[in-house]
Amino acid sequence: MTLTAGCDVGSLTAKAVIMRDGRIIGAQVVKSRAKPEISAKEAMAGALTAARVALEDVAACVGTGYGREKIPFVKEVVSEIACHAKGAKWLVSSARTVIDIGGQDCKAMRIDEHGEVIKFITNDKCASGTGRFLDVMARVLGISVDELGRLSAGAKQPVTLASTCTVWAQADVIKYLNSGIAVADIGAGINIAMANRVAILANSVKAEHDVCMTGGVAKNNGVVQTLAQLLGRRITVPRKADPQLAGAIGAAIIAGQL
Amino acid sequence: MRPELKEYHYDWMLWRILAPASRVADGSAKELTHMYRYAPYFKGILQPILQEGAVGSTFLKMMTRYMENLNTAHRRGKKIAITTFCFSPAICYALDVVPVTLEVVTAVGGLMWKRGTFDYLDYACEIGFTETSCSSQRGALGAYLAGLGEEIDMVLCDTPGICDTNANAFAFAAAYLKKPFYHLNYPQGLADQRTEKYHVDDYKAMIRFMEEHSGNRLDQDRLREILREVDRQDALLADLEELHRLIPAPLPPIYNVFNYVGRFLFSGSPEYTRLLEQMVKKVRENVVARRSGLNSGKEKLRAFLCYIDHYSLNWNFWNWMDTRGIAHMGGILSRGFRDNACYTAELPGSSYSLDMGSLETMLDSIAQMNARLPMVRSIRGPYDQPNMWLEESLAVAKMFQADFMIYNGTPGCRNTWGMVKPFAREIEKHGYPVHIMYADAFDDRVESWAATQERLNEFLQVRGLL
Amino acid sequence: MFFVGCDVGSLTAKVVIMDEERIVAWELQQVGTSPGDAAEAVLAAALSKAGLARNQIDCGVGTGYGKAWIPFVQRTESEITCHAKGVRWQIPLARTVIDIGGQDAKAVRLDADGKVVRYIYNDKCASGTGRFLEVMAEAMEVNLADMGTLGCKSTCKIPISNQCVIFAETEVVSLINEGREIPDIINGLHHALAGRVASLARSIGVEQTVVMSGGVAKNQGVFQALAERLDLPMQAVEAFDPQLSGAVGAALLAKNNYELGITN
Amino acid sequence: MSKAMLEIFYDAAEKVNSAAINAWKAQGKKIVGNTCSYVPAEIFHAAGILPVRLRGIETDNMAVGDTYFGPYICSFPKCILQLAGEGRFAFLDGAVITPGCDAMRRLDECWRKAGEDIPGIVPPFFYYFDVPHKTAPHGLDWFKEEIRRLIQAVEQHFHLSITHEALRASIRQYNQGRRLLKQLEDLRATPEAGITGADAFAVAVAGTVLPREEYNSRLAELLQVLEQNLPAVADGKKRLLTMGSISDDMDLIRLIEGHPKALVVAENLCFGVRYEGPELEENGDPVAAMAQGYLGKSTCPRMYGKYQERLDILKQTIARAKVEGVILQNIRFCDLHGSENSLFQRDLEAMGIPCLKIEREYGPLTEKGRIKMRLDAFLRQL
Ligand SMILES: Nc1ncnc2c1ncn2[C@@H]1O[C@H](COP(=O)(O)OP(=O)(O)O)[C@@H](O)[C@H]1O
Ligand SMILES: Nc1ncnc2c1ncn2[C@@H]1O[C@H](COP(=O)(O)OP(=O)(O)O)[C@@H](O)[C@H]1O
Ligand code: SF4
Ligand code: SF4
Ligand code: SF4
Repeated sequence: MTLTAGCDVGSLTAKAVIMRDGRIIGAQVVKSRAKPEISAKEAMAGALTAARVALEDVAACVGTGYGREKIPFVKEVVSEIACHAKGAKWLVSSARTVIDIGGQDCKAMRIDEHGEVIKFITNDKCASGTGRFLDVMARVLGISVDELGRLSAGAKQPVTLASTCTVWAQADVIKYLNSGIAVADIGAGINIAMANRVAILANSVKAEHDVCMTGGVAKNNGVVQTLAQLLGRRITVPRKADPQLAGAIGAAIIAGQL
Repeated sequence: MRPELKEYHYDWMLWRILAPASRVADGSAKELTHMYRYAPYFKGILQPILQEGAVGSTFLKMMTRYMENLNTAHRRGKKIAITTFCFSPAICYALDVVPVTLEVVTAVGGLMWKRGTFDYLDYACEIGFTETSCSSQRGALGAYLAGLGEEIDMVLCDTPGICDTNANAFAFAAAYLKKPFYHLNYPQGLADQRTEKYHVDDYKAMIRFMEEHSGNRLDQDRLREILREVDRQDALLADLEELHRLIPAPLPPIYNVFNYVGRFLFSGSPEYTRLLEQMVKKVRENVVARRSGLNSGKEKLRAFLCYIDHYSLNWNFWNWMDTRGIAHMGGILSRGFRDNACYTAELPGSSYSLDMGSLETMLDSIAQMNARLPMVRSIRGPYDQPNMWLEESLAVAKMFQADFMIYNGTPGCRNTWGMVKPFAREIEKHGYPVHIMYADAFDDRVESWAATQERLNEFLQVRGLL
Repeated sequence: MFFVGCDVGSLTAKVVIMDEERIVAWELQQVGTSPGDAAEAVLAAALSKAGLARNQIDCGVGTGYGKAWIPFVQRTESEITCHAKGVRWQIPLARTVIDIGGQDAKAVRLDADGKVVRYIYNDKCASGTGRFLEVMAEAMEVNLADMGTLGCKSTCKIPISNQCVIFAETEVVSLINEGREIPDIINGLHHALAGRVASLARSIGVEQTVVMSGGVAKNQGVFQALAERLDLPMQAVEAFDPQLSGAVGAALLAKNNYELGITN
Repeated sequence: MSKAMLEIFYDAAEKVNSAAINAWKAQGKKIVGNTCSYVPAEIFHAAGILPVRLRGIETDNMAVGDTYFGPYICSFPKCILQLAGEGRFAFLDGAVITPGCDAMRRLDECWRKAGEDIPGIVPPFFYYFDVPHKTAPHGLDWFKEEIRRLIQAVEQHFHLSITHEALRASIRQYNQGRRLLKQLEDLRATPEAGITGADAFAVAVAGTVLPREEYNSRLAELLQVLEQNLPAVADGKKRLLTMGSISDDMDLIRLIEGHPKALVVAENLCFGVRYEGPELEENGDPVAAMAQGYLGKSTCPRMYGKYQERLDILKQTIARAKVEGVILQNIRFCDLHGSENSLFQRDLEAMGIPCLKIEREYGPLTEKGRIKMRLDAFLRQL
């Protein structure tokens, strides 16, 4: 009956998960603040409340994400690549390839049957293959990231976007918008540009077998579908829990193995 | 790469589109409509080509022949070499090796499909070839690296010492595909004796390499025959260039594409001579009628492209020029520095001549020809040295009475991006407004055409050109 | 006689109403998703400030990203021309104009008569623009308008080298996490931005007098850092908000046009 | 081994104006900088001139570098130009530029152009030294001639003469250093490793700056201490090798070794072992010896078509130093190393040696968090 916790402080959101016997009993996603310790505390407080337990009851907590060094209550910190792999494995047990797209980076990894990473790659060029890209674009379109994901379905003639710089792509979007092109076509173009960048990464680790997608962008159906087309593989989006929680879940699982 | 694309060979697809296109050139209107339906995106470029009448039809047939040659090479027992532009393929024809000039083949793909060569560009990155490399090789190379083309038997390039990213593409391909590799190397000199000896030594070693890997021997008579053809082509090119100086310029902008493709795929082959003859004929007609080569009919400005002379994503760039009454005065890359070319008079010591006397003189000439292809010379060394980028751009621009210059390249081009800022500054001092395009001539995902066009328009407006 | 200049940028829409001699009213607002609406809104506000009716405007010129959607102008002009014109109106000796707006940075060189001789935009990426500062302000949870003063408090500048705006943000976040002082980080950002813009200006040659315009000109920290990087004194537009330079230039061009007979 | 022993190496490796450079100048002697490991240091040594490899460290902005170079260019030559433009290379009496790669080759004209705008930043002896991309006989001949010309140019400019005798003596001096560094490499290959990667790299980089005699004697002392009592630095850590684009960056190695399980036991960098290269022939024609020795080393991807040779060298190093993982780094826009790194990754991973590829900017180390994240995951993988 041990309780373990994972806390993933990302660039955009902080996530905390409480697990008991391999089940999630509480979770929380909050927006990241300028100070990671505050984000971590907020997320953890929310998760604890949801689980109706106290921090003292938690046997071990593992931290991950960009802010991991600053989380006050963790026993150990682990790289988010390892955590996402473990989390994805728990979410989709057959997963052998994991694509995680978060706020400011995108990772593709191949994992073994224990959820250990065999090969991975992350984008290190520019933000244009990351969740930030979508956030910026959604803002320009005046819609939420949720809606952006749904736009692809209604598109007739998706536009082509300059995709090497987020800020320049933004200029393109404004131009299209102003010239009266349907929002759905622009939205689909955005999702395609994003999927294109991600496909390069996924293909470089040679996406294999069951591909699973985690991180906030997994909730964007337009990106997921386009990516699936580009890769020529079905992509499973976890249903067992919010895919954005994958890192925190992995951390909680690793906490249980300490 | 999208899985469905893996079902098709790159060069086979090009062939399958070019073949019917070249047939409809002489066909009925109905056939043409049908063809457009079959290749909707190709229409954008096919239309302007067909509009050129006999020239366009010859061009399409020539391209089809090339693709047929390539696609059937192995069946006919021939070897295939990938090569680079700014390398004269005449030597390949002399040795009966089929050349695949990556940059040209990339450009053709870019013009033909809606997504250009994007998938192949990306594929190259997927297997670890750097994304920052020059897209002109990366496009078609992606296909060959993916095994989606005829198998390559050898790799030849002539860019070490000129352009790293280009040479690197070929070295990478050779190592990746485990194929024999030869490179011509250009040290810092241009035309002094020591340099010329180096070029000839290197060239001869390349011929030995080609002989070894093709199983063919260089036949002196065949070489002479091919060089005679080259000689005819050079004379025709010199004519065209001379005529192009007239105001209004009588050459249609698209001739620039015909030439680019011709020189780097067909140098020394009779088809290209025929094409050039037809081009000269048409241009002379224009001269007699005092007609501008522009579709819009009225020449307002003359642009010189101080680098790559084509933007090969659909027809937009040419169209943009045409509709604004801008005559395309060619680029530095369309020059060959043969002794009869008009601009060489302005540039002492820049030219070479063809001497078909003996094998020795032929090899000398052909090595010199190769060492004078524009990228191999103009852009090789410091731009401010004699007979290099600055001087030659100025001389050619003056000769053709250009009003302004445009730099068009690819972000992959370390070679020119390393010096284009001081270069532009210097050119401006000589009174030519210069516009530096940040776009990629082979990949509009770097900068969309809409954005590129807006910048071009702004340039014309702000600099008071229109 | 009244003339209107309207500059619809990536971020803000600006309108300036002038009579033959001076600015009679101006307005600046955020651009939402519709540049046309934004233009209408600023015009309406400025008209009411000036107590004028719409039909009293004799001629208008539009500029900026959204220029094509401004309903009430007869002509549009490039921002380069407008900024140069606007700046020269106040500082006739200006030979170099450096404009940093929301989406791009440009350097413009003028001849003695105010004609544009050369110009250059920021290349490759948005890292040398106002957007860079906005993103950073958001990440640090400070007010954009306070950045200038905050940065000037610092004497130490932390090098921020990332090219990509979004990645530079990560860098800033990790600097905060390391416990570095906010003013020092801001100072570092100002210098990073200034360094990038300085190299733009220098690559087309900088001539005195150098004037800064655009929204970022209001940021004292960037202004000083730029002067330092260029190693030259710089002048600020004072007669009007520097963010309005483009609109002022457009209004002046409208007047020219009117005189040339291009009217409503 | 005491910290004090390493101090001189660190000082030389981490400062543009190092104590050694200042001391040399104080004696009124000349210094000539070079930009690539293909420039024979012996020539300058024989002339009584201190050859130093130019660095781009300590920059905090690129206002000068970006003025002349375009946007899509490696940050290393930009940083060098930046320092030059800021007058930080005032100690140079000369500089030798090579066509190491296109970006480096352009440093020649960009530096000259910057000199037109900012007076006094181009050293009086400013020389372009051509290095062919071929080791074939005609390439070697060309290079020999280039060496002869360089010697002549130095003699003329500095009014001195460089005898073959002096060259041979310099070759011996440099060879001694090469042997000593090799010894250090051998120590690092032992199970104890004996020295951290950062310390060893400081020693290697210092070799590109310190006067040779001093370097040799300090290095000999260091080796003696180490050999007497080899510290067990390795201590259960994972043994790593770093290689790829230009790197003289101690911070990167420190960042790697900041991980409790990581130790860098070997490198293949052109500020490290690649700079030193193989020993030169000590007898006979010194020009031929230098040509053969410098051009013959094909450990840089600028020598096209020699990937297999480089792979073989790498495999030997990996086997000797018992390397468990390889960190392949490249500077953005360095296509040569960037794409060759991918070939290495393919071939090494096929042999069961995991690789981590990193792309970064030269200059102050940034994105530490991003690199650390990947490093953590990589080490877990080992
Ligand atoms: N409901 C949603 N629909 C589509 N996309 C979403 C949704 N929620 C979040 N996202 C995307 O997820 C990204 C944040 O992902 P996350 O994994 O939380 O990043 P990080 O871990 O770096 O903070 C956002 O940039 C956004 O684009
Ligand atoms: N009060 C202020 N203080 C400092 N900087 C400001 C202020 N207001 C705006 N800015 C800066 O100006 C930029 C917008 O400039 P502007 O010239 O309006 O751009 P655009 O014309 O593209 O809309 C913002 O990105 C911001 O960085
Ligand atoms: S465009 Fe530039 S990079 Fe590409 S091959 Fe030519 S010189 Fe090289
Ligand atoms: S990497 Fe190669 S070319 Fe570049 S400096 Fe080193 S040795 Fe020279
Ligand atoms: S890192 Fe690469 S691109 Fe940069 S200077 Fe060295 S060899 Fe050239």
